[in-house]
Amino acid sequence: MVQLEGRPVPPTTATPESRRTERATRRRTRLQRLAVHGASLAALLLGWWLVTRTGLVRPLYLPPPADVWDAFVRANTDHPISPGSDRIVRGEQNYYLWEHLLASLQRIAIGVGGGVLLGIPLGLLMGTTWLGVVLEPYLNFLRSLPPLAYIGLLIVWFGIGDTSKIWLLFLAVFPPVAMATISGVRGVREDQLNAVRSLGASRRQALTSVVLPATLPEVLTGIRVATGFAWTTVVAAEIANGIPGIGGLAYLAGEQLRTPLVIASILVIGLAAIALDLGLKHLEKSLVPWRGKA
Amino acid sequence: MVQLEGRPVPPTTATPESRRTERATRRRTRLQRLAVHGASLAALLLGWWLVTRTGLVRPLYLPPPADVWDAFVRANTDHPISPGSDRIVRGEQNYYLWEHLLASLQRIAIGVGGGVLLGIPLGLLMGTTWLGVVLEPYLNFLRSLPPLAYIGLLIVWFGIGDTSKIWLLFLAVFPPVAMATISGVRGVREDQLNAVRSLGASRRQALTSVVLPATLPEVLTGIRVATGFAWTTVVAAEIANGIPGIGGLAYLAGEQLRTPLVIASILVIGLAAIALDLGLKHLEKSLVPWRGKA
Amino acid sequence: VESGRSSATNETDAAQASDCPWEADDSITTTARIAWQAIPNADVVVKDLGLLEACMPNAEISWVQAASGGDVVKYYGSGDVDLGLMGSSPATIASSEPVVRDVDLAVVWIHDVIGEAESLVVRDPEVIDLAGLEGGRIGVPFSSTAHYSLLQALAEEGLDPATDVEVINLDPEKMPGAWQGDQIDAAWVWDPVQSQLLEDGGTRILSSADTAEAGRPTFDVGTADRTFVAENPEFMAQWAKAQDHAVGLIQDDPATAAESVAVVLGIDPADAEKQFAGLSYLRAQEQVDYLSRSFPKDLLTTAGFLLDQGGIEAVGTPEQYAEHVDAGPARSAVGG
Amino acid sequence: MAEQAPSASRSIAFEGVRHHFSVGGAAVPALGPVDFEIEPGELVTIAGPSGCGKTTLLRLLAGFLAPSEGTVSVAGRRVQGPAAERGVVFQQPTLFPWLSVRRNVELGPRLRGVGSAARHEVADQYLELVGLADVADHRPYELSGGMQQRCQIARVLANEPEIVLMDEPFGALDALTRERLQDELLAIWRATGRTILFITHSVDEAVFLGSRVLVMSPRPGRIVLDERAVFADRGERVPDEEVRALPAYVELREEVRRAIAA
Amino acid sequence: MAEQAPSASRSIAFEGVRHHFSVGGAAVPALGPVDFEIEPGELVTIAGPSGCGKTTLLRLLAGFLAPSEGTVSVAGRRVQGPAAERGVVFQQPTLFPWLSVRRNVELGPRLRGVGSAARHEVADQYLELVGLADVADHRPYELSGGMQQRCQIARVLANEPEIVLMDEPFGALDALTRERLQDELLAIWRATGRTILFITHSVDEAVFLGSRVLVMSPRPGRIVLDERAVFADRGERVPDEEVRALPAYVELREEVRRAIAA
Ligand SMILES: Nc1ncnc2c1ncn2[C@@H]1O[C@H](COP(=O)(O)OP(=O)(O)OP(=O)(O)O)[C@@H](O)[C@H]1O
Ligand SMILES: Nc1ncnc2c1ncn2[C@@H]1O[C@H](COP(=O)(O)OP(=O)(O)OP(=O)(O)O)[C@@H](O)[C@H]1O
Ligand SMILES: [Mg+2]
Ligand SMILES: [Mg+2]
Repeated sequence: MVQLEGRPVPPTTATPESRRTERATRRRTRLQRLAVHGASLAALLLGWWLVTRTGLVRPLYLPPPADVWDAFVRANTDHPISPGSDRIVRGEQNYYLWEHLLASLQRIAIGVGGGVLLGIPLGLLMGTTWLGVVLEPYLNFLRSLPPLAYIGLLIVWFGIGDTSKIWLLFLAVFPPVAMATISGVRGVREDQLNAVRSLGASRRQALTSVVLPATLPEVLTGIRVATGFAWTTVVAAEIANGIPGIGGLAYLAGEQLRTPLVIASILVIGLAAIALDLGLKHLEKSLVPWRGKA
Repeated sequence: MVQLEGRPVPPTTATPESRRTERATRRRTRLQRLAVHGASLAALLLGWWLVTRTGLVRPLYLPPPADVWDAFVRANTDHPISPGSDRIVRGEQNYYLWEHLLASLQRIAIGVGGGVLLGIPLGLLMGTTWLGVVLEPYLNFLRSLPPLAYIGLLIVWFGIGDTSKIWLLFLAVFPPVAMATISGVRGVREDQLNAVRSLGASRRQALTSVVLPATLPEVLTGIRVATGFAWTTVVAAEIANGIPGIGGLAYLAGEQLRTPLVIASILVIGLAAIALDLGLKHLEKSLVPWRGKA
Repeated sequence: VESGRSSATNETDAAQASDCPWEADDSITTTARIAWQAIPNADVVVKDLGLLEACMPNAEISWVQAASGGDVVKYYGSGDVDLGLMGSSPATIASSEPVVRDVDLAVVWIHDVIGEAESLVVRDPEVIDLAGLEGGRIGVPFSSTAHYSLLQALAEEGLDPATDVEVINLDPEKMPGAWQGDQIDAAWVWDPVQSQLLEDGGTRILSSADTAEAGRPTFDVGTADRTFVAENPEFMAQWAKAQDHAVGLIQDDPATAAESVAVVLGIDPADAEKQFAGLSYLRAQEQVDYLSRSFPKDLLTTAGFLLDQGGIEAVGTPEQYAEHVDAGPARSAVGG
Repeated sequence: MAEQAPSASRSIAFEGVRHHFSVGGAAVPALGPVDFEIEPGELVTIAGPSGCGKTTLLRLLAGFLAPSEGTVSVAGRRVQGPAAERGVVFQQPTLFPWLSVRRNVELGPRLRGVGSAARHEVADQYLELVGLADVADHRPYELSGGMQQRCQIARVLANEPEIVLMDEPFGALDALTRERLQDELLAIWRATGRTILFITHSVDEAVFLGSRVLVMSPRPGRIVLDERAVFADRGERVPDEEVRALPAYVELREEVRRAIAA
Repeated sequence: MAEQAPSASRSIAFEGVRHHFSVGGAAVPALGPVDFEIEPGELVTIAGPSGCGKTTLLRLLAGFLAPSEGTVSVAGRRVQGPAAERGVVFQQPTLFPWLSVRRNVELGPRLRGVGSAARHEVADQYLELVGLADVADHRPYELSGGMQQRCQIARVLANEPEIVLMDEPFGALDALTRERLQDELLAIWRATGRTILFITHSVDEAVFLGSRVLVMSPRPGRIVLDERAVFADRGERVPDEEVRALPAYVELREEVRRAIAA
């Protein structure tokens, strides 16, 4: 958080006592933070419960928390097909919810990984060479294409297995990463480039030793945004033959008008995304300690 | 383009002759650029034509350019329902293609406009106050939600008209804009904030007179990414009752396996997106002349 | 750009389109919102010819396009439509727990009984029956009438969809690609994909006509909000009359009807006319018979299937399903 | 500029101030302990070896940093953060690239809601003072290093803060410009009675300008010399060369030099 | 550091060089016309009023800017861009915040593929020279202004360029540190025979360090004084104070001062 006002937090002091109090302060801050999150979450849950309780929204669209919880539990356990029936099925669509999640996570990991691995070098190249002039319209074209419109082609080329889904996620991820990289490159301070060139850096060395690190903050933001995109795309990717897969499950449940399961899947998607993003944010913090300072 | 090597372009000179040559140079550069684009486009079209001509890809998946052109022309004219029939229909689904495009553009304009208008202040607030701590998980949650999974809810709340579609586009746009703003805020140089605070700026003044302009480059990139994202969402938004609408048209055509029309729609979407992005890029250039310099 | 433009390209055409085949009723001032889907049946003919607008010049009618029956149920729930077309599966879901708590519909019309329009097409010419597909992979759009028919056929054959064959969820428009890439061995699907697969060397070994014969028919039905029906009997009568007229047109003058379908679906009239053959259409009298006798039972059997699929929580009583069928409007169109 | 009487309450106090920076988890002492007071209206110059903590001291007073130990107070109240009363000229020019030179200088008055005509006048006055009138419409990154420094000075002075904190403000200026600005600063100081804290690495400048000279020891910086100097207080009629030739001046300069070298 | 004989071919030539910046569409003349040559092994100091075009001249030679008119050449070849042969100490410290101080200094050798042990040794040597050995593991933004400037100097010297371009390198240093670094620079120059271009706003520094002193006019900068100075060439045995007391020294200093004031 940027400090607009008030005094900044005092930095580490040398004496052991003050260091101890500092650690205590940090722990207190963390606790406060947790309390704030807990309170806001509780408020939200209460609001949800009230809204459904008072009948403001019909359960077809927003079922009460209890129903969603039931759907969540059912989806994670072996359970009878209907109350009283002795036919026991496993989770939903023969997979537990966490297995669906895992399957999607795998796809996202590969898609995002590929997108980042291509997006950064491509962005660097496009930001620093004439390739940018040639490729920019195509990149813009690509990043505006609705996945629903071209998933058919992907299926023709890559089949209905995981490959086409991963490609779709990849195609969702790599343009924003490339864009962020290009934008970061344009923000690199000219004199930093001049400095490294005067030290004898070749084109490539200037790229890796200055442009890349200087661009890192924006690239990391780009990766975070792109990972968010990947999550939003996972349903589209898993509409066709997407079981196991949390997006496929959400889609099927939606088709069957089983709103509690849809909401449970969405919540799981959202929570997984939050966890993933926390990790990325952490990475950002440790990789770019100089932000705002130089 | 960042200059990694070679000598920079000479700046304006005072003498009228040299100014004239400079203008000539600039015109030449623009012509060169056009030539490059033209050449790459021609190469692409040729490749497309060859691929379809040699039968590498079936017309069902990738029809030859001529078919797509026919579909495009048909979609923009009054034409008989079938050769020889005397029933004349207007464009596709009773609207010309450009009308479909216009309808989608309207939705995108409102959705993106709203997303930007909310995303920037929210990002500023989240980047500078404790609100960020409270809201960040919800923002991350929101930006990971698959539109296909919640469009149902939007329809319930906002009806099946344009409102729910605009909301969907809005919800797609505003998280990346807010994210970019937050990231930009974290990159604001501390001393610039210190400087303005020492000049007597209030919290709010510091926000508008330093944080906002310093964040502008990243925000503008965020807007560009988000607008691209809005385009990818337009089909999902227009699946339900999306006529007129270029995304709705692409979807319906896909359902009927009318690939030439699908491709024509996609091309129109892509070209419109490129044009929009060019505009945004232009805006960026004129709004942030100091990038890379300070 | 305003939405909801009619098929007429200009004013004169509009005038031409607005001839009511019987005496128009200016007394009806109902506001009706109708959800339609791109399926070749009388509903789109009514829409294209503007029959409702012509016969009830003072009623306010708006057409809302939906991509699936599930969409239509949601539209009902949000109070956005009064009438709508859906498959028999969503109609059953809408009449069963838990969704029945949120919407209150009645099936008032059978737009079509699905026959060869939805059928099982297999790649391997050697395969001549379902048993031959054992160990193979069958694509079908889940939660659709085709899905229902496929699972019924499998059960009939004694094949367990969980172990003996692999049934995967696949949108029709993605099937040709999967088919060409050797990704599926068979697909239960409708047009235009069905024709495409047949063209690509597939053979039809089963169709919904067969499952219907075996007592598991599938339909596209017209539904209406029950309150709306109760409050607007005259409108419903005119509506049913228009539907009946369009059915007559399909049966007696398929070329004209096909043109309307072609306009709405954006396809070739010849293709549209071919598609009529895969569906059977019922005149008003047949509607009355069917709706009041066997249709509630069909809903019940469908419900049993949906329970297995997890689509509903419990199968309702026969009375409950009968309550959600209303032959009234059809009856008022008989002989009209 | 408005004449402001030195308010007796504006005295500055450092009490037992220490500051540590945390570098890679370890605490690096940078300043202190430091104890001193500055009376309103003093022009205090601070000198000391590079890296001794001069900037840190100034940033503590500006409110950019909170001391690890002790308190920094102005007018008896603890410094809680930056404020308009304490204007800061940064060691590295910190201008706003999205504003023209003129609008950078006008920023303080604008934030206070001064009307555009009055703002324009103030800006013109100070741009003239620092010799940037002809580049008023340039952007800061189109200025040379010395010009950026001067722009910063104009910006702070145009805001008329009661306390002016200057971190090597004339560091990048040629001798001539520097002398002119020294004279202008003294004139402003004499006319308005502002409190000025002036960091410099030039011993001569410290002695010539200061009404009081502080010298700091190498890191962690402590005050090792604290002397009144009378040369700044002289009337304007005494020419600079004569001042520099005074035996007392030469002696103080030597004393300061020795203190730094120690 | 490796002893490199001055190569006769490394002479620098400015021929009819002018430079204009474009500000808001209008062309602002910043430099020229400028014509001069620098022989290999010279230590040229450049002085001139703030904003006169010193930095512009240096950036043209560094290859960061292309002249609007005329040519800048080194060893007979037009300067086409930055190169390792021309090391640059920037007026505003330009360090890489993602590298530690040590790794900033090691960067040049690392880019040339020097092994890590050798790199380490070179870095140690130059960090010691500029007095930053104890903050080698800090990040640049954790240094004071003067320390950043010294780090930059170490980085350039560690790369052993044949031509060293320095833009007010000692501007933010206290007198003591400055004098020490002046001596070190002279020692390095004498030992290696590098060509050095040294911008300073201190007349004394210009005269004391330069084997040749250039003075530039106000914007657009032209060369108004070009004098050989012998004081840098003196043996190391002559103490600095004595040099400064030489009549020839005092005279040149006055001459330079007058040229700047003109
Ligand atoms: N942000 C920081 N993080 C860690 N250490 C710091 C930081 N800022 C300064 N220091 C350390 O604190 C010490 C004092 O720094 P300061 O900037 O106050 O010096 P200074 O007296 O202003 O020097 P100079 O004359 O070179 O500007 C330095 O040794 C420096 O290494
Ligand atoms: N990027 C730029 N755009 C426009 N004008 C510029 C730019 N850089 C410098 N100038 C102008 O060119 C002139 C010379 O600038 P330069 O930086 O060379 O001066 P300098 O002699 O180094 O001054 P100083 O001693 O203050 O650093 C200045 O008047 C400045 O206004
Ligand atoms: Mg300092
Ligand atoms: Mg300069």
